[in-house]
Amino acid sequence: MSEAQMKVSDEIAITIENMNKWYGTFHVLRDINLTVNRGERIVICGPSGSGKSTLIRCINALEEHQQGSIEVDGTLLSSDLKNIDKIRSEVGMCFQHFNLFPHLTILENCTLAPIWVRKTPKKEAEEIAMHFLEKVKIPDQAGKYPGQLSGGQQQRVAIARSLCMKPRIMLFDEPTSALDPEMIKEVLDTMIELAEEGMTMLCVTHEMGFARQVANRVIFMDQGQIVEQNEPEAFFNNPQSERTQLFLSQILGH
Amino acid sequence: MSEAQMKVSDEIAITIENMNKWYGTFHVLRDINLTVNRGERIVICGPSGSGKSTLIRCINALEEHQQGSIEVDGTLLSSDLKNIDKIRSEVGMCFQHFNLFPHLTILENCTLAPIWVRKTPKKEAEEIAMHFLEKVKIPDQAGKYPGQLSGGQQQRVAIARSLCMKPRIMLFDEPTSALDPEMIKEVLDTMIELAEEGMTMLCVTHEMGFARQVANRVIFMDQGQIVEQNEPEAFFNNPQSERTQLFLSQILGH
Amino acid sequence: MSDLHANSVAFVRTETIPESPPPGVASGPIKWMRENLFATPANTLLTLVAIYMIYLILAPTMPWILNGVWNANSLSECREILNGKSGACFAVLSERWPQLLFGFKYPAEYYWRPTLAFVLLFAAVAPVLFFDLPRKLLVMTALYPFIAFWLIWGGTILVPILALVGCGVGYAVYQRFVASNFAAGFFGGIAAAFIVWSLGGAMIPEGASEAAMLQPVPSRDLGGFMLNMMLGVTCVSLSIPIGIALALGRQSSMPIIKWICVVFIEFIRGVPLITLLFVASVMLSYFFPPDSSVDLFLRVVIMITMFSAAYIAEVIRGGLAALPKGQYEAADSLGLDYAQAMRLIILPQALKISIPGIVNVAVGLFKDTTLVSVISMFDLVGMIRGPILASTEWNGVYWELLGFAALLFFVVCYGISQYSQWLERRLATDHR
Amino acid sequence: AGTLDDVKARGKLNCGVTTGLVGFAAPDANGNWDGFDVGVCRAVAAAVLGDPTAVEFVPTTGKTRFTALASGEIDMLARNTTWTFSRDVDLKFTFVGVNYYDGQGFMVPSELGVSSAKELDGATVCIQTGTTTELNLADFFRANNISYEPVPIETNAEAQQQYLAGACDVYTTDASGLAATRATFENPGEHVLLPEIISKEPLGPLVRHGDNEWGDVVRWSLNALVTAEELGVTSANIAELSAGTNNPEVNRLLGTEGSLGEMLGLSADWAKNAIMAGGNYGELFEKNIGENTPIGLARGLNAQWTDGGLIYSPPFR
Amino acid sequence: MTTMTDPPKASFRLSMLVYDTRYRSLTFQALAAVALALSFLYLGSNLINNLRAAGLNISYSFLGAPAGYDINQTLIEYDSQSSNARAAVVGLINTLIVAFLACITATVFGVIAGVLRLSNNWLVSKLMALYVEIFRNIPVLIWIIIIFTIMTAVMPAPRAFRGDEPEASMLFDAIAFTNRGVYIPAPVWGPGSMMVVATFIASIIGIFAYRRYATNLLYATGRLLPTTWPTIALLIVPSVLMFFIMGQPIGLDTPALKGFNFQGGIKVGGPLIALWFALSIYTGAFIAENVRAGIQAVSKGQTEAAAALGLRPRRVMNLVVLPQALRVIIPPLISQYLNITKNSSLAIAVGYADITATLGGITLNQTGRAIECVLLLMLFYLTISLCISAFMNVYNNAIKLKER
Ligand SMILES: Nc1ncnc2c1ncn2[C@@H]1O[C@H](COP(=O)(O)OP(=O)(O)OP(=O)(O)O)[C@@H](O)[C@H]1O
Ligand SMILES: Nc1ncnc2c1ncn2[C@@H]1O[C@H](COP(=O)(O)OP(=O)(O)OP(=O)(O)O)[C@@H](O)[C@H]1O
Ligand SMILES: [Mg+2]
Ligand SMILES: [Mg+2]
Repeated sequence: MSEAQMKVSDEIAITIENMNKWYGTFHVLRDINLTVNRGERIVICGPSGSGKSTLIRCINALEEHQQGSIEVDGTLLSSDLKNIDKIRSEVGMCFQHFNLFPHLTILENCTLAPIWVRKTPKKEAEEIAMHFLEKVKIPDQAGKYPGQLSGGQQQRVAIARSLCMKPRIMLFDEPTSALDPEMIKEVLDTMIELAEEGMTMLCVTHEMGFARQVANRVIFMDQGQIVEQNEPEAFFNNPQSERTQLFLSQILGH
Repeated sequence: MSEAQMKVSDEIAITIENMNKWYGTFHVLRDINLTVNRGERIVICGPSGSGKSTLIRCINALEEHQQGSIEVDGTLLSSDLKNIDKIRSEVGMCFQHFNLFPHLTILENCTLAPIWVRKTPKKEAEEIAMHFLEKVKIPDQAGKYPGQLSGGQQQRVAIARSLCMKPRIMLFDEPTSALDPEMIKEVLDTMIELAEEGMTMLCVTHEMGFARQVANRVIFMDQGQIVEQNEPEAFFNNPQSERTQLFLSQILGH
Repeated sequence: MSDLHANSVAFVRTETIPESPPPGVASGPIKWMRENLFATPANTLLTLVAIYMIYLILAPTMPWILNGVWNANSLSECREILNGKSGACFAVLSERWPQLLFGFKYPAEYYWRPTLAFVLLFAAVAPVLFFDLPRKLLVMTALYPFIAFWLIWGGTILVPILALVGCGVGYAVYQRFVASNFAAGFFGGIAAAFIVWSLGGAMIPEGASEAAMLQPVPSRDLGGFMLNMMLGVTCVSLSIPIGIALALGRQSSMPIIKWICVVFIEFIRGVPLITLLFVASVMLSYFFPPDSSVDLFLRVVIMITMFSAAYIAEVIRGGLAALPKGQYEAADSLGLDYAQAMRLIILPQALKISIPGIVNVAVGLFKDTTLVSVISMFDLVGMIRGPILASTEWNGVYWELLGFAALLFFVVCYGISQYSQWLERRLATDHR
Repeated sequence: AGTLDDVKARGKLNCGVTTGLVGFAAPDANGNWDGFDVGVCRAVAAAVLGDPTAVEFVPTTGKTRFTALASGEIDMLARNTTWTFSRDVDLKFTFVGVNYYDGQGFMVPSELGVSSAKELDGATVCIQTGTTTELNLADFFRANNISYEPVPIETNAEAQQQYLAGACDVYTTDASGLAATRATFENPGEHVLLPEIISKEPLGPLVRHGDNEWGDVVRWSLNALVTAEELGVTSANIAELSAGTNNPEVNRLLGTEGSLGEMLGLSADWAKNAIMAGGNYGELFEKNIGENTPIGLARGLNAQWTDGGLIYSPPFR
Repeated sequence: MTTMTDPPKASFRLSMLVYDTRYRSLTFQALAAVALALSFLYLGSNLINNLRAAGLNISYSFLGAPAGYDINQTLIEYDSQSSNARAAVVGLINTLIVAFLACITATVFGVIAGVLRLSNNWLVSKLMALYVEIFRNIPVLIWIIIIFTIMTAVMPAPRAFRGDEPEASMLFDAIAFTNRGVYIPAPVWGPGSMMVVATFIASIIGIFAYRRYATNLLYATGRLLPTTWPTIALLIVPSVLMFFIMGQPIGLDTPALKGFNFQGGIKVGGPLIALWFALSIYTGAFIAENVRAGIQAVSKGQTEAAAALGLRPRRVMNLVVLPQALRVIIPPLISQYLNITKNSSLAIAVGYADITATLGGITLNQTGRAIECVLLLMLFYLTISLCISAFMNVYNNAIKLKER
């Protein structure tokens, strides 16, 4: 753990300032301020509906925010398509339901974006893809279709698919919550490995073991606000806010 | 736990003798022998396809068995419609997918059977229903439709709906397996409460915590047979059969 | 907890009870009939009623069909042969066979051309309908329109070759540019194709058609079942791309584009096909420049294509809506742009889901091609109702002709719908 | 460009005909069109293009015929179309002449024992819709204060089926059409044509308003056929006569004298071609609908004026 | 709320029209609108040029002119001197009549076939499958022609009823099946007949009241009254009693052969029957599939849950399965009704005087006003479609299962 934490640099990867977002008239994100350094690994938790997913999705412009600014890797997220494209090609994202493309093989899933977005030659893209598939330990499944894999394998493919774009930042939105308990572990292992290599990560998850092991910082959100943030040890052992305490008691309860 | 176990009486609620069942030529249940005492709480577990659901469903005649006898509360399950009616009105059942009637409100779901089967006046039926809805802690949802509730709430309504028929025996078929983890607890709580009141229960479930807490007996099925049965402590800590050991290691593994 | 109880509880089975066959499985036809035909008194009654109805239908029709006369030159000759017995006069089918299939004006010596085109059709659609076939066969599909056009209409081979070359060049240009920008590729491809066509069109010598290998046949001379097939196949295949565009437009977040599509779709779906055919036959020619050579066949193709495009758009919209939102988001988050996401991710999946629906629309449309007989085109039904029944020899031969038409349509439509059901089952199990 | 130039450029004449009325225009089993109206089309094609087979026959129904002509899909319509005021004036067509003087009649099965149309009170009448007959019928019954039930039918073929099946008691259409239809019956003798002719139905070819050159071509092609009969020019003797005769009108007609063809913008032997295509008016009549054909129409009103009929062509001069 | 914050007052560049999400959609929409306008302009100018060249104009004045033709089935007063507009209305009413009748019978056919197809009687379910497949897979136009041919070629002509030994005879001496249509007796309303009708209406109201009372009683006391027999009794007994009490005031006018045709009674014309029957039996096949799908859409779990609660199969059907199946069945059912209405335009093939045959047929032919007539025709069908879909939306919203 300490080894991983050492890799945090002073360079800034993401800056979010005074960001607000509404769905219609519903105020989902309120005055979010967050700075993420390069190499930092942040776990976001909080009750359902607190806006965790929305926050993550604002970062790579899957949702528009209405106020405040988001800067990723020095690029300001504006309505300019070029900026959006730039940010998306730097930021990888993994979803709760994997969202693999069922009509393409695993290998095709992984090479699609490099070929069409990065304009990598197919051969090279396939080599890269195989490299990352090996990293997530399923190179032998490359020719299969997503439907033929188990949930855990699918999620690892999803991670590999993001990695193939060589992102500098990875976002995870509850990557393990749709998985059977047996499979959770294999996905978490992959994520830990990634973390140890120093990837900047923002991860929405309720896997507290994971948070303890790899996170530099845990953020607790409620009702669209960041209520508390701290280092994992301090966060779990000594939560400051009442809401955090309540939440932790429920999560760790049964 | 000990309090709950004390309520077991010597009266016999269900007797199954040498029961065999085939689907076409496929032998699903093989030579089942089981006696359940009034007030006993039995948890049935086993790998998928081992015939747990089928066994449960034979008890209230949702499936026919072809050999052997089933006697519920002194009534022999035969093809006589009157016997089937009698047994069904004594035995409540909860399904994995709740099977609430989506076109009726929660209250109507609960009063339907009392009114049309038990011929209870509507007013009275509604009072009973409200009583049980309070018991499962959702009286305020009575006017809503099933689609508007969360899974856990729906399953609790399903339990309440069965209870409204004042059954002497309750059957549960994996009541929590379609639920999100947060909701599992609320349903289990309801079931524990029910168990503590001394209801005779047969429950197919893989919630080992639940089994430990309330069951008098755990039955392990495999390939249509009862392979092992024992008290929960003994069952979990010291499984006798190889297959049971294998199964438990998988279940409790991670 | 009583001791007794505790003792009775523990139980371990060591040996497996072997699987055994179910008891008392009386099998055989008697049991089957008892279970499936005479289970209850009400069921028995239903069975008897059904048997009686079958008898009522078969009693008169069977001798009629079996006594059928296949060789005669007119109805009266048939009647002479039958000599008062009940029997069909299928001779009309054998005598008018080519007319039923090709209409009465298609030159008899060229019947092999549409027949060949028809046979090739199977080769062309097979790779589209059955995913298991090698993808290379799609080349045949791509070439088919040009071959079929040349076979059926004849004329100089330069025209289809030019069309093919135009498409080829367009596709090449598209391939060249699409990687950088979809719009550039798409419009560039279309522009390139048009340039090739207009340049090449100027080069095709005047009167090349006259001396061509295949004599030209004007579209007015097409008729019979061939006309139904051609209208069906052409309009459905033309309407799929239009339908896709309309469906995407209707899903669009841009209000003007969305409303254009909505109005178009709802308008077309709101009026009967007949009125659209009236438009084709009595109105549409006013909307083209006077010297344009848009003949009735082409106008009908335009209207029927619009008609089926609207319905196909709705089917595809269903397919698009059935895709989980996650697919769009995943594509976005990988940095694909709209055109790429649609082309690579969304449409391949949505179309696959939509194929059964599209096939259903196609069957419906194929049946509806009979309506062209109302605007005096001589498709199969038009041939029967017009020239054949009106002729002196066959005046009054209804059942044989109508029965034949019904049978022909049934075979085709039932075949297609069986395919679509097979496909639905297959898609349901595909990829787990 | 005018229609004449279009036709020349195309090398084919697009001629609208009915979808099938034996004797007037009907395809035979091989798909070749034949009949009296067809003869007119062929004559025009021969006059313009020198080739009587350079015709594209476009079958039209009552509904599609006028649009087909107005929109330019066909160059001329030679389909038993009645020359009426509104069609000429309101629909903007030019009738170039009359090739058949007809009138609307009734056909009934003889077993009904009806001898006059006035006895048809309460009868069910089959009519082809979209024709003037529909309107005449309404007027006739209204004028005689008797009632009837119309059964409107799209094509002659179907009307015929309905009538034969007894779904209507009476079939009414132009008398020539009735005769033509009856000729196709198995037992024509079991049906009678009633004596009443309730309307004037001058049938003739028509073209679009405004293109007078083309109108002239069609008009004088028709007149050439009529004049040929009057002058005794037949398909049998035309070759001989075109070598030159001492009848100047024949010479002018056949182009051996004067420059009538040139004035029309056609070749000098245009009329000769037209006549050779199917014979003169009388020959066409006899061959297609005359008394020796199954249709068996007498010349009647359609005899030459010299024989007391109405067929009369302006002089070629 | 503003949109995303950009660097303040970023100067507008042309490339922003394509690359800036704020302007991009505007650009595309503007392009689309311009393209649309241009194509309309092109078609419109062609139309105007062509019309001018042909010397025609667009005018609806022909609607007021006398139609000049007769129609054989008119519910409202109409003769050949009535205006074209009135002829169109007559056609419109005829369209609605045949559509309405066909909707009812198609539903009956469809429900019977759909339910029987799920029957566990092998023969019956196969027969119904055969019915569905045969009728779905053959064009409706062919069905219309076949049934019309049966009507005209198989049924006897009125004259077959004539003579001492007629070839055909009337059913019960009251109903005549001829190839021109079916003649059935018409009721003659004598004095006092209103009382009988009133009694009948009252007993229908009574049936509803009784059923309601039975449910209320069940709710109030738990006592379940029988409903089937009382319903039938209520339907028949009072009206029959009243009929005899009032001295049989309702007579029948039976059709009789006079002159060329049957006179008296009610005539249901052959074209109407052919169209009606063909549409019903064709659409019935589609409805059967909808019904089957609807019933199958109610998951087995629902039936099992109801059975586990002790409900008897008939109650399970009435209380649980049907209410849910209907929600699935009714929306496609309504679009089938829409299809029937649209397909009724095929009346033109059998000479039934619907709006396509009057306005789009005879009027169009006689006046030559093709564009005007076809436009009016489309407008009419569009109106019906929009009304039906509006109704369907309202209905769908009303029955939509409440979700989270
Ligand atoms: N597209 C949308 N339109 C309107 N409201 C939305 C939309 N998406 C989410 N919301 C609402 O915004 C709030 C925050 O949603 P979000 O998905 O970010 O929560 P979350 O913290 O990720 O919850 P969970 O743990 O359940 O995933 C919720 O109340 C949700 O109902
Ligand atoms: N209606 C049926 N017809 C034929 N076979 C059936 C049917 N229902 C169940 N089976 C088979 O019977 C066996 C036992 O099924 P059952 O549903 O009782 O298993 P289970 O122990 O409840 O499994 P799970 O944990 O997956 O619910 C399985 O092999 C199943 O495939
Ligand atoms: Mg979330
Ligand atoms: Mg189970």
